[in-house]
Amino acid sequence: MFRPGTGTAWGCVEMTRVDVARLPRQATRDAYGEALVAAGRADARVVALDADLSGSTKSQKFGALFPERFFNVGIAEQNMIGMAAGLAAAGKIPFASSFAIFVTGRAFEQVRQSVAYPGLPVRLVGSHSGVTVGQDGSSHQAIEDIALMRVLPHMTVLVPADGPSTRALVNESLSIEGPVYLRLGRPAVPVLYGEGGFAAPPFKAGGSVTLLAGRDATIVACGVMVAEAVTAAYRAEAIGLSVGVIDAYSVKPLDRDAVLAAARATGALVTAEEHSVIGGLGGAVAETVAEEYPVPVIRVGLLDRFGESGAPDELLKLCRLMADDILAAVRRAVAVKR
Amino acid sequence: MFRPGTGTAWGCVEMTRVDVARLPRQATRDAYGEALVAAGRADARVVALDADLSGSTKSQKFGALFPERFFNVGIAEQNMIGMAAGLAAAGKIPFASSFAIFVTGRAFEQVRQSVAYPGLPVRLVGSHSGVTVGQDGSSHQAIEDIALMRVLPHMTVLVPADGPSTRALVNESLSIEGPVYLRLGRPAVPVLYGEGGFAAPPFKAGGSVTLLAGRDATIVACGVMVAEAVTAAYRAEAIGLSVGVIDAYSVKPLDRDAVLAAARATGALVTAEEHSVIGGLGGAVAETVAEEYPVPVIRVGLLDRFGESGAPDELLKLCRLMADDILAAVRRAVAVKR
Amino acid sequence: MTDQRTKAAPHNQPGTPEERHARLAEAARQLRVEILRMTAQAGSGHPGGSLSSAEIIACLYFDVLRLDPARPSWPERDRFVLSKGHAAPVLYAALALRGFFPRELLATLRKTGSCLQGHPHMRTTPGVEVSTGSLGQGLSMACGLAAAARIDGAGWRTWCLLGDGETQEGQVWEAAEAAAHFRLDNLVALVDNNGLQIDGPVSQVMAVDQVPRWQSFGWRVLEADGHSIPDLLAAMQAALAGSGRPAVIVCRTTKGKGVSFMEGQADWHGKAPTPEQLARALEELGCSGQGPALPGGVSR
Amino acid sequence: MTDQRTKAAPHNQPGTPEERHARLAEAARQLRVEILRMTAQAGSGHPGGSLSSAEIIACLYFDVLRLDPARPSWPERDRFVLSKGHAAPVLYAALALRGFFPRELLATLRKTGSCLQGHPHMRTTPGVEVSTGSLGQGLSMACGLAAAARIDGAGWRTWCLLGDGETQEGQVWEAAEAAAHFRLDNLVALVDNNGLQIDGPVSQVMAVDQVPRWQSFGWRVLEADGHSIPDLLAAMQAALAGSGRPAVIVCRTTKGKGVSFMEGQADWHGKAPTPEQLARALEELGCSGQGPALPGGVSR
Ligand SMILES: Cc1ncc(C[n+]2csc(CCOP(=O)(O)OP(=O)(O)O)c2C)c(N)n1
Ligand SMILES: Cc1ncc(C[n+]2csc(CCOP(=O)(O)OP(=O)(O)O)c2C)c(N)n1
Ligand SMILES: [Mg+2]
Ligand SMILES: [Mg+2]
Repeated sequence: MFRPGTGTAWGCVEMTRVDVARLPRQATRDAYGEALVAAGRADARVVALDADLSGSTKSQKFGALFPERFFNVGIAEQNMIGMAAGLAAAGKIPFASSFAIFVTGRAFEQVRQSVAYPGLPVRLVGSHSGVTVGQDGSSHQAIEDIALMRVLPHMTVLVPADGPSTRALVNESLSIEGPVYLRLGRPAVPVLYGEGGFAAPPFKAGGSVTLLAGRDATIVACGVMVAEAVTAAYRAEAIGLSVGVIDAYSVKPLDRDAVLAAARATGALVTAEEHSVIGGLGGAVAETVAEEYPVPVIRVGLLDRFGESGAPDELLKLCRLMADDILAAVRRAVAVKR
Repeated sequence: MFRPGTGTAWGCVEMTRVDVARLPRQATRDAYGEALVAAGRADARVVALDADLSGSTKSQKFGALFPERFFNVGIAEQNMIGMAAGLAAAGKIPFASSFAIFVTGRAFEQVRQSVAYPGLPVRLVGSHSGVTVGQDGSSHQAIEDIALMRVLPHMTVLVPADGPSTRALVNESLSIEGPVYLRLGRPAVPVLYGEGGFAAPPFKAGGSVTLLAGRDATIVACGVMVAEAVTAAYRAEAIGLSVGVIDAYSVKPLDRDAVLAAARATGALVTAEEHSVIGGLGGAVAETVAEEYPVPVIRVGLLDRFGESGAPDELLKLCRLMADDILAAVRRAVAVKR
Repeated sequence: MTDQRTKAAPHNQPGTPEERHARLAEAARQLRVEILRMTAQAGSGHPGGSLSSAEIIACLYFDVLRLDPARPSWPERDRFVLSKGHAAPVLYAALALRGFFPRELLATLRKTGSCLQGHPHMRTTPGVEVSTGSLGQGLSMACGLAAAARIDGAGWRTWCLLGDGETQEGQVWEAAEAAAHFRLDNLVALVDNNGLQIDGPVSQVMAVDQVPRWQSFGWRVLEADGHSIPDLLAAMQAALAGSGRPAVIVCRTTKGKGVSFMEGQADWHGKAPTPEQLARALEELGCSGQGPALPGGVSR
Repeated sequence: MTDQRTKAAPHNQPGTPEERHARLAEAARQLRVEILRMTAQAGSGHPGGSLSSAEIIACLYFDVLRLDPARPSWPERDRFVLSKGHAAPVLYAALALRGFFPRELLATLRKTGSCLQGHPHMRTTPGVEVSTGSLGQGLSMACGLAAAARIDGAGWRTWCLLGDGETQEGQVWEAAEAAAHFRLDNLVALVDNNGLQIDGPVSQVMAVDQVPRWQSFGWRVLEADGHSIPDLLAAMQAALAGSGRPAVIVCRTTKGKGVSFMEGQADWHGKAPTPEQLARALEELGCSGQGPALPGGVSR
């Protein structure tokens, strides 16, 4: 069943619930691998680079199909970004992938100086973001990549929640002029958009999707946390709270209008991201509303701590990134509002 | 004349104005050079590292006095941070200095993995922060270093406004357990604390100094912007606004109590930093108040743009980082409040 | 090692060279057994590059390094940095068998709340000197450790094990340059030159010719068969000669060494054996799948 | 360069080898004059490393590179990357004298709002191919450019000038490794081996032995006297031979070359001459302090 995806029909009652737990699952990195191949087919300017993780980031298939347009630079992320900048300066559209912490962190200053400053159309692709990386532990779990990329001028930061939106955003990125950071995850996550889920709107830089409308509070989420946010909103009904959900897949530019409209309509916001509560989506939302329409913003995310080893599900629990944690934040936001 | 430095005597009338323009001037990097030598004398565990910029960061004098405890690693910032981590793991207290963009950006992931994750007592010293670097232009002007360091767990972020507070914080840093980022500037700036200025309180991680009390709004500033904030507050009187000023030299941990008290007392905040408006001090303040006591927060800083070449003063004007820009933000904050 | 040094080593055992070699070969075998059990139990992890390092780690932890498991932070201890942090299983096995922590803890590898993180972390695991896992950072930390010993006039040494793929990271060469420039001859690097990285053979992904490379950075380069105990011990002894230059031992190894179906397979870089595969592997290593290999291991 | 290539170069002039050399020596002299005027006028900047590159840049911009100042983004142009971005003055001087922008603009160097930023920026300055200033990043971008030409089967070449101190950055060696691995023989690196960095002699701060270093990374290494036009031209021609390997020209140079009181002085890395110093320097360079050196320069 398809449902209305976007809209600001505040207070409207949902017809049928999306049963998140029963949706099919796909990892955003897998969707990326498919979309990259499609982009490579559609546009000869598309080239791809990887740093010895092409099997994990799923750029491998592109490499197999277009070997002359694929560069595996080995374990050398800084050079990967520099080469991507050079390729872009010569008219190519490079997708440079690695684990999120390495593409944004190990090569931060290369991204800044060689890519963001001149505004070159490099697409930085960070797979394995957040604690759902799991057993590898802290060194491989990016919890600060959104903050790192968001502070760079000219940068677009996209954090898709599922496969279909990942595919749409890869495609959309082809027409974005400057650099783009695309944040992906390791585990299979619910396919939120499409059959049985929400209707997929056009995904674009600066956009967002209002999945559920609410009266008492709105959850602004991105990535894997969107599904948790939907679950939290449904659970909120049981305690008499009407809670909206926005999929803020475009963390930068943030959909200011949607966020401010939610602040005005519900008076309380909760943000949810698989990222530090510092400087990421939560920071973006707090900064935005503080400027125009101050309302409580309770940030759900890693509470200024590193991740650790463990099963992804257990880590989400341990780090308080579950639907119930979001729900607790909603209650707190509503309490601060009063 | 010495003046009361700390205190929350909201609404009290100041006796005598501090004439910021007439204060003696000293660059915070110069004060750092002195303090580093003093620390080296006081504690044999202190070692220093630099990456071919020891003349500019002022670690050179330490190197001349304690050659066996000084390592100039050449133009290799990543290795500098790794070596500092190793030295710290062996019980030393390393001060690793370079320009702010290189120490926090070029070596971001080294800081993250080798220093912040294990919480080693490395002192990262970034001179040449912000646009007052001047003529060298964007590639040498860190406008995102606060955001980068703030998002890291275990990290203390200190941004002194003048020489005396720099010296005090270097000394204080010797007793901080984990890693510390100390942000310094290139140009000579007013000596705010001491003779003719404000009374110097003890400076410590998590602290702040309430320089002026106000009724209508409070400016929370750090670094070179503290002096501008004081000037703005004085100018505000002329248009009938009573504006407080907090020197938030400890950006992380932020002095939550002071910020929330100011939010409660004045209902409107302005932040001022020589840094992007994204993710830095402004982000920290917006995140903090949104959680407990939402009030308007107008952020003065670089408006999501890179710096450029020019005279430091002209760049401060161009980038809207002057007292009058802060004053405009105060008016806006007060307007949003109403 | 000079006599004095080896005498001070709490683990050192009297005996003929042959006995010494046999003892270390047995230690390597036990490390392999633990690596396989541990990763199978965890359901993930990196057996390939752990297995290729087994003899190197056995020689270091059961002979060369001066350590006292009862005092993990004994100031005079030698320092070891596992720069190729994904090989944590071999390090954890060595630390457990040497008695730094109970062997049973190995079963908690990579589990939520375990002191045995997926990559080595100095704050959770006794005997782990620095935190690694992001490749290319360990040699810099080793330089810092060696520099600290130099400042203090201390006699302890720093050892650092790198992967061959890892040496593609520029930071490794920043560190190599610095170690030579600062004449850190109390530092020894070892390269587990197993010829494979994640995406395939190093020669195909991004070739690195180790020997001339390190030479051009001013290091003293030694070579060894990384699975030959006598070869490794000789190289380690030679590396400590102290000539004003840091030394590197380029160890020819086989990724997945000791388990026929893992040897030379890039695929076994980062996945755990199934219970059946574990049983086959343990059989090849001369022990049944059940129970501890040898009660208490070779720990003394 | 083959005949065909040089013929296509819009700036190429007929004449004997001697005339060609004299023309380029004069161009280098004029670049020096502009570097000094520009930095003196700006009151800051980097004369030392700009002066040491004058002959290298003269040979490239006035002979070797295929460029068309009227069409700065002509797709078939050769690409030049100034990895040692602080030497922007010598690049800006060459671009101005070649007619990419009016020579008068040089007086705006480093001023607020100028198209001539303190370090090269591709978005503000016609003829600047990529943005540099943070050391160690240019060779990677040059690799990317060369890879793009390879994909397109295009004949243009990529040149990249590095500082010797700059080669301490690990990223340089990541790029060097990649260029050799990908067999980018349409790429030529040049090292301005002037022996000085900011904090002193490279040999003292952090020694780098250029020739064996590049050799160990699989590059074809050529050497040249970086102030001898014939030497440089011969090396540049040899570098383009195209053997399946990238080539590097290690250029022996003197920092501050051409101005007696600046030569070999680390101190002149990053400060501008005073008006008096400018006058002395210009006199040494055979021109008075007033007015343009030669109306219109050598630009054709
Ligand atoms: C900076 C960084 N980039 C990428 C990775 C992901 N990674 C883990 S192991 C590995 C391959 C290592 O190959 P090698 O160094 O040869 O190790 P070995 O063969 O000994 O296992 C990679 C790319 C990482 N851990 N760190
Ligand atoms: C990554 C980085 N670190 C530090 C600097 C500051 N810096 C500018 S020039 C320079 C010295 C360069 O020496 P070298 O490469 O030998 O240049 P040359 O002698 O040719 O001027 C340094 C350290 C920088 N620009 N980039
Ligand atoms: Mg290997
Ligand atoms: Mg030089």
